[in-house]
Amino acid sequence: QGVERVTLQLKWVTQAQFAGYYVAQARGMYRAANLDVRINAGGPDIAPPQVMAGGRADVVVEWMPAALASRERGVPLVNIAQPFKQSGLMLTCRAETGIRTPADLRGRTLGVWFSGNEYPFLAWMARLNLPTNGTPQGVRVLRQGFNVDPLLQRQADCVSTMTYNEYWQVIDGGFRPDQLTVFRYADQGVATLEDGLYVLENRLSDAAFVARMGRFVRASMQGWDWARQNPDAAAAIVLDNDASGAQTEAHQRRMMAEIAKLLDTTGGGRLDPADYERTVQTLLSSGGESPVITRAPTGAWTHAVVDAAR
Amino acid sequence: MAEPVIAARDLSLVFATRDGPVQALSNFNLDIAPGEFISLIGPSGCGKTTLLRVIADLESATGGSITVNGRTPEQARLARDYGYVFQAPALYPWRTILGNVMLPLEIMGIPRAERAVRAKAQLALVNLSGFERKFPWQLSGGMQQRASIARALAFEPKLLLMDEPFGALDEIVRDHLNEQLLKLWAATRKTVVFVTHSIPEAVFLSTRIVVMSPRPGRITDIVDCNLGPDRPLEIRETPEFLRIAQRVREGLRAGHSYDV
Amino acid sequence: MAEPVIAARDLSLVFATRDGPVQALSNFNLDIAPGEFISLIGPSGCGKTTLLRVIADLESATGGSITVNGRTPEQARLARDYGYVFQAPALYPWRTILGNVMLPLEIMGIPRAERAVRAKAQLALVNLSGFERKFPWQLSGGMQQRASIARALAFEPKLLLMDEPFGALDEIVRDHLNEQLLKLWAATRKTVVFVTHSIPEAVFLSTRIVVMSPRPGRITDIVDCNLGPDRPLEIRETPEFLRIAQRVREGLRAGHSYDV
Amino acid sequence: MSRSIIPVLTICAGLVLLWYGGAIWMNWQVVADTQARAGATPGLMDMVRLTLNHARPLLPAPHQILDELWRSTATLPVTSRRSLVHHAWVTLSAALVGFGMGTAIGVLLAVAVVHVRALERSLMPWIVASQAVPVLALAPIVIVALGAMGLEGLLPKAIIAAYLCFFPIAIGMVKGLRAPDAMARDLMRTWSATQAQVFWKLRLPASLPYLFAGLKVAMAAAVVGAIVAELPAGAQAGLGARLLAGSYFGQTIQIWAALVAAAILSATLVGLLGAAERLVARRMGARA
Amino acid sequence: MVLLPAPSAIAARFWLAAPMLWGDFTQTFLKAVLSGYAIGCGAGFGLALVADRVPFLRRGLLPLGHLVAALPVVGIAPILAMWFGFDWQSKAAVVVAMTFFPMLVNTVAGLAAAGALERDLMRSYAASPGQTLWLLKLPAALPFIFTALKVNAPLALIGAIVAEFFGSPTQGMGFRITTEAAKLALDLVWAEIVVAAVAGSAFYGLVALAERAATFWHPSARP
Ligand SMILES: Nc1ncnc2c1ncn2[C@@H]1O[C@H](COP(=O)(O)OP(=O)(O)OP(=O)(O)O)[C@@H](O)[C@H]1O
Ligand SMILES: Nc1ncnc2c1ncn2[C@@H]1O[C@H](COP(=O)(O)OP(=O)(O)OP(=O)(O)O)[C@@H](O)[C@H]1O
Ligand SMILES: Cc1ncc(C[n+]2csc(CCO)c2C)c(N)n1
Ligand SMILES: [Mg+2]
Ligand SMILES: [Mg+2]
Repeated sequence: QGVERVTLQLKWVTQAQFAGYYVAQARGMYRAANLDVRINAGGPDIAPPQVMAGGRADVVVEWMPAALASRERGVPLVNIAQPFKQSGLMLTCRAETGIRTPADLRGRTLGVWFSGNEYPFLAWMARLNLPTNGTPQGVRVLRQGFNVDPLLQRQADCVSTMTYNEYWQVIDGGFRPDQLTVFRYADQGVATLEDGLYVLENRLSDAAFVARMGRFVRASMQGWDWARQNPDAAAAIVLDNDASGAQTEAHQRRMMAEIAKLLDTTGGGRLDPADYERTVQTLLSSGGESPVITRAPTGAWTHAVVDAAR
Repeated sequence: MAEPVIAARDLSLVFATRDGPVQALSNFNLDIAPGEFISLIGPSGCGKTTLLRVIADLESATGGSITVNGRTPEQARLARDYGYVFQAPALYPWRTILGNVMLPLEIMGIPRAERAVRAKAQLALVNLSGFERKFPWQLSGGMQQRASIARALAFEPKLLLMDEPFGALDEIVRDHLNEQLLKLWAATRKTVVFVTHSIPEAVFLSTRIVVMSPRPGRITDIVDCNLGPDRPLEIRETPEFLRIAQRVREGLRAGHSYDV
Repeated sequence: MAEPVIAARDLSLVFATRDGPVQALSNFNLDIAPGEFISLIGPSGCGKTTLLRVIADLESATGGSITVNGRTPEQARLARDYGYVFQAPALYPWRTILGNVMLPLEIMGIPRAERAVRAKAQLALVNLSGFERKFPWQLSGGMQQRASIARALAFEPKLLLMDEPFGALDEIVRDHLNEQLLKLWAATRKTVVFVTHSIPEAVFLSTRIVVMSPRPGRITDIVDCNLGPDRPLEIRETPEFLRIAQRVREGLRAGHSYDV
Repeated sequence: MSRSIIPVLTICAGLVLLWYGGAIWMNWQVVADTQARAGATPGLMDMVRLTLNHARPLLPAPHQILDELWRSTATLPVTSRRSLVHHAWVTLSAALVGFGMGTAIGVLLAVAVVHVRALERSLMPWIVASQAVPVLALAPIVIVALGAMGLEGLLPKAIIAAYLCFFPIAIGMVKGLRAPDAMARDLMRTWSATQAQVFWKLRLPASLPYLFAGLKVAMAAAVVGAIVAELPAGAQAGLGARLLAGSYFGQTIQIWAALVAAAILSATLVGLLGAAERLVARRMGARA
Repeated sequence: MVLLPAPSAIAARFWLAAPMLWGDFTQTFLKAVLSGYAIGCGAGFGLALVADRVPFLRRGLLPLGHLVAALPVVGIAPILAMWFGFDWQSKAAVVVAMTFFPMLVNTVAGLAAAGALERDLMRSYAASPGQTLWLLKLPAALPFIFTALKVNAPLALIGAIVAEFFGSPTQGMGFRITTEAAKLALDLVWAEIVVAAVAGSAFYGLVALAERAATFWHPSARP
């Protein structure tokens, strides 16, 4: 039987955040599943839903808020698997600014990622009753670029970080952990699901496609499992795949170690509907001028693929 | 009489400028027969260049009519009926002297080998042999003007329009070129319309001299000048010659708006 | 004798061109006393313009020495000792005729009101009143040249360098301007170095005529021309005048490289 | 060319000095903060040393950039993905293809506009509006759209580069093709030269100074275009990918090294154009 | 297709989002583009004047100017954001960097464009360098300078928009285009693009009008 092709679009550049997929490819798990997987790295201006709309990928890695938002806007993405159980998103502040609790955020300048990643933040601020439109009673929002420079250069009081990446850049930038105040979104009750696998809804009516995705998800989860158990080797595989030649080994090992804490490889990637509901509730509460989603979505996830993977 | 080469009827031309119209030509009537050598003479700004430009279809008359070889000026231009020597040399700075003289030949599709031969012959005629490979800015003003004459002659047009071609030349060269031009004219029976400021030159070369006056540009006198085909330089001392020159001078003076 | 305005000793100038050097001036010796009117005459390409340019410090001699008013040409230029009429009008296209004539006055810091008055007077002198507000391209060739003469006269320099200023003008205007120039010269005792191709013009205007020959450019003859300060146009018929003219013509002919 | 060596070196030396001064000044605060947080109180010389060797400086010192450049070019095989030479080549190829296409388009547009008067009014506004469309910001969509049309790899990048560089060429060329004065054009008219002849023998030669000025600007624009287009193409390889990766990880030194490499790359290309211009000018009898 | 919404959808969005579009326009165009354009063109022009005066500088600076021009926006934008902060000042700085070089090159070429005889005339008047500049070189350079002003007009807009990509306040045309494009709100993206195209064209048109008035004497202005 012929090998089938799958194109996977990542959410960000090649790094240990996506180690499972690179491992599955490098260690032959996809090949064993009769798949020829092409992994396209992402980047700051690659929006996976857009790539999907352009018909350039079969499956994408995306955060759930962005996926639900694009669903409302006419690109009906459906979650088929959720390897990441925990959210790694945090807001990291310089302790010297005196910020200790979320209430201290009033009047501060905060760095936030946009392009679909701002929704958890907006939900959190809505819950805190902090306007984000620049009024003095609220917070001043900066559209944060790709790094933590605004914090290091004291242009911002807090910046968005991921547990596995930017946080360590702040540390590398000369801060000791005790000089930082960190708010994990998970701890603030506004955690939303990150890094899930999504496909276009209409393709799920094709049984062959569902079967192919089933094999893909299973092989990917095997990759994640291996990566979790062999973090240093997984980091090395990621490095092999970094075409920009800019990543460092130390950083990727550290990232892999942190990623492992967010994973759940036990359920074969099966999405926990409770996590989904929490995410939707968080988003519906975000409010504001341009809400992420205006009503609870339907059909935004399926277990069909994970079930097919059994 | 054969059909005129140029027939102008009530020709007039008005330039519209920011501060009002300028009447450059007004009710201009002139027939030029084949083989004639017509000189235009008149004060600066009287419309000589403008007239040549109308003939050459570089400017359109705003009134009256004109034909060139029985056709409209445009048809004549497209048929390459004439060669034009401008008042300024207008050489292309990126071409050598030889390249400039060969340019019209190139445009008219003369084979490459012949081009160089013909261009060199014309340069020799205006005494510029040896300067073929120089660029225009390396030549003196008079030399540039001579190069532009060679350029106009190179493709041997039947009608020659020349706007003060010898203005920048010294008397000796000028005499020499006058003789050459006369010889050429006698041999080829070209029709020549020639602008000059020199009365002796006009008398020496022409079959008829058109004296013009300015604002508006019009004809004040047409002086016949039948000194015969054979005109040695010495003819300029004869009473007949001086008489014609005197008449031209008077016409010219009459046309001047200010007292001299 | 008073200190010469211009003193050239063994002056020579060689242009280096891609195909070898061109000797434009060679062993040129000349003293010009204050108030003299010197004409340079000679075949095209003999170095007349080059000489004027060396005097004006627009070109540097490659040999010999030259002083202007006892100083180097550069010092003289910086002291604004001379006015220069170029062979081509070189008017600035973005300025009106009046604006062009006022340009040197502006540069020399003449008050605004006076500028216009002086410029208009000069334009009247060259018979261009009424064209003040036109742009250069709206004027005929001869009119442009006259504007450039007005421009050079406007700031009343003590030394005038004129390169064929009247080349593009008809005989009547030329006679008129010759007389004006002579009057100006007699009244102000300017020193004039004047390039012309017209032998009668040279004889009519000058105190001395320098006849030059080309390749290399050098002096073949210097003809004294003391017709006195008062020169009506009719002087051109006198035997004395014709004698001088004949001598210049011979010098010119001798300098020509080819037979005429 | 050789005449400019001494001036260039002199000014470079001045700039490098300024740069070191600037590096000390700009990095001072960050270093001071870090030291203060660490509870250290370094002396003046130590501070200077630290500011000039900071791993994440606001402005890296020249020697840090040179060191990074040296490590990423000379010490690696050019085929290595960590070699800047490899990345420069990726960018260069897209830039050159784009430059070629952009030049062709720019010149053709200019020729059309100059020859067909009606186009002046109808086409020019669109050309202008096309440049006001921020393609760079749209690059992701453009790349996706082109990909949907089956264009992949070098070509989409080259198209974006071409889009950026045709404009300066078209604008300069329109001016240049119109530069010949009335008399030069009249001369052609008297010979009843065809439009093609007027173009080849008058307008084109007269426009060359304008064309070269446009080409130089366009060359730089093409490199920028190629680099920008690398980002949404997945930032897999090329100087743009290096810039981005550097930026993403806050590796200021790596950004600067990639920047310097990009600058050297296009300066070299612009320099080559300048040499070509001088060669052409010489053949066209320019004064020395 | 999602990527190309219907014009009617764009128009509707235009209407609804007008205040937001105006805010973005103010942030990007009125603040960043105009100030950056003025400073960038001014600096390129000024340096060209200096370079024209000091041949040593011209020979030394021009090759380096080429180096600066070659710096890609995407490279300098993050650095300038680092230096000048996130607000419009850093975008203006990017615009400065982008518009500087076209102006420098064109002005240097333009200042050299005056004819030999025209220069000689100034020399014969012993005109001061300032006078030669003001009365001859600048007028003769105007056609070139306007070429640069025209090329720079849309360039400045692009520069500012792209710079917003590397960090910005939550306002601005570039901010809006990228964030909304990622959210697939393409009607808003296209509305913003229409604003950019119209603003850029109008900017260019104004410069072109000024050019017509200032260089009426140039052969290219006459038919
Ligand atoms: N810039 C230059 N480079 C090279 N050769 C030159 C240059 N300028 C002039 N020449 C040469 O120097 C010689 C003298 O030129 P010049 O212009 O002085 O002649 P001229 O006497 O003024 O002639 P005309 O009466 O035709 O104006 C000529 O042979 C000319 O070719
Ligand atoms: N393009 C133009 N626009 C406006 N007026 C013009 C234009 N060309 C010429 N004129 C005017 O038309 C009149 C005639 O000019 P023309 O060039 O025909 O004179 P000309 O007889 O050749 O003079 P010259 O002997 O000085 O060359 C002049 O008054 C001039 O100012
Ligand atoms: C323009 C842009 N900015 C930030 C993110 C946020 N983001 C999502 S995953 C990821 C990797 C974490 O190391 C980051 C930074 C984005 N996607 N696009
Ligand atoms: Mg005329
Ligand atoms: Mg001369």
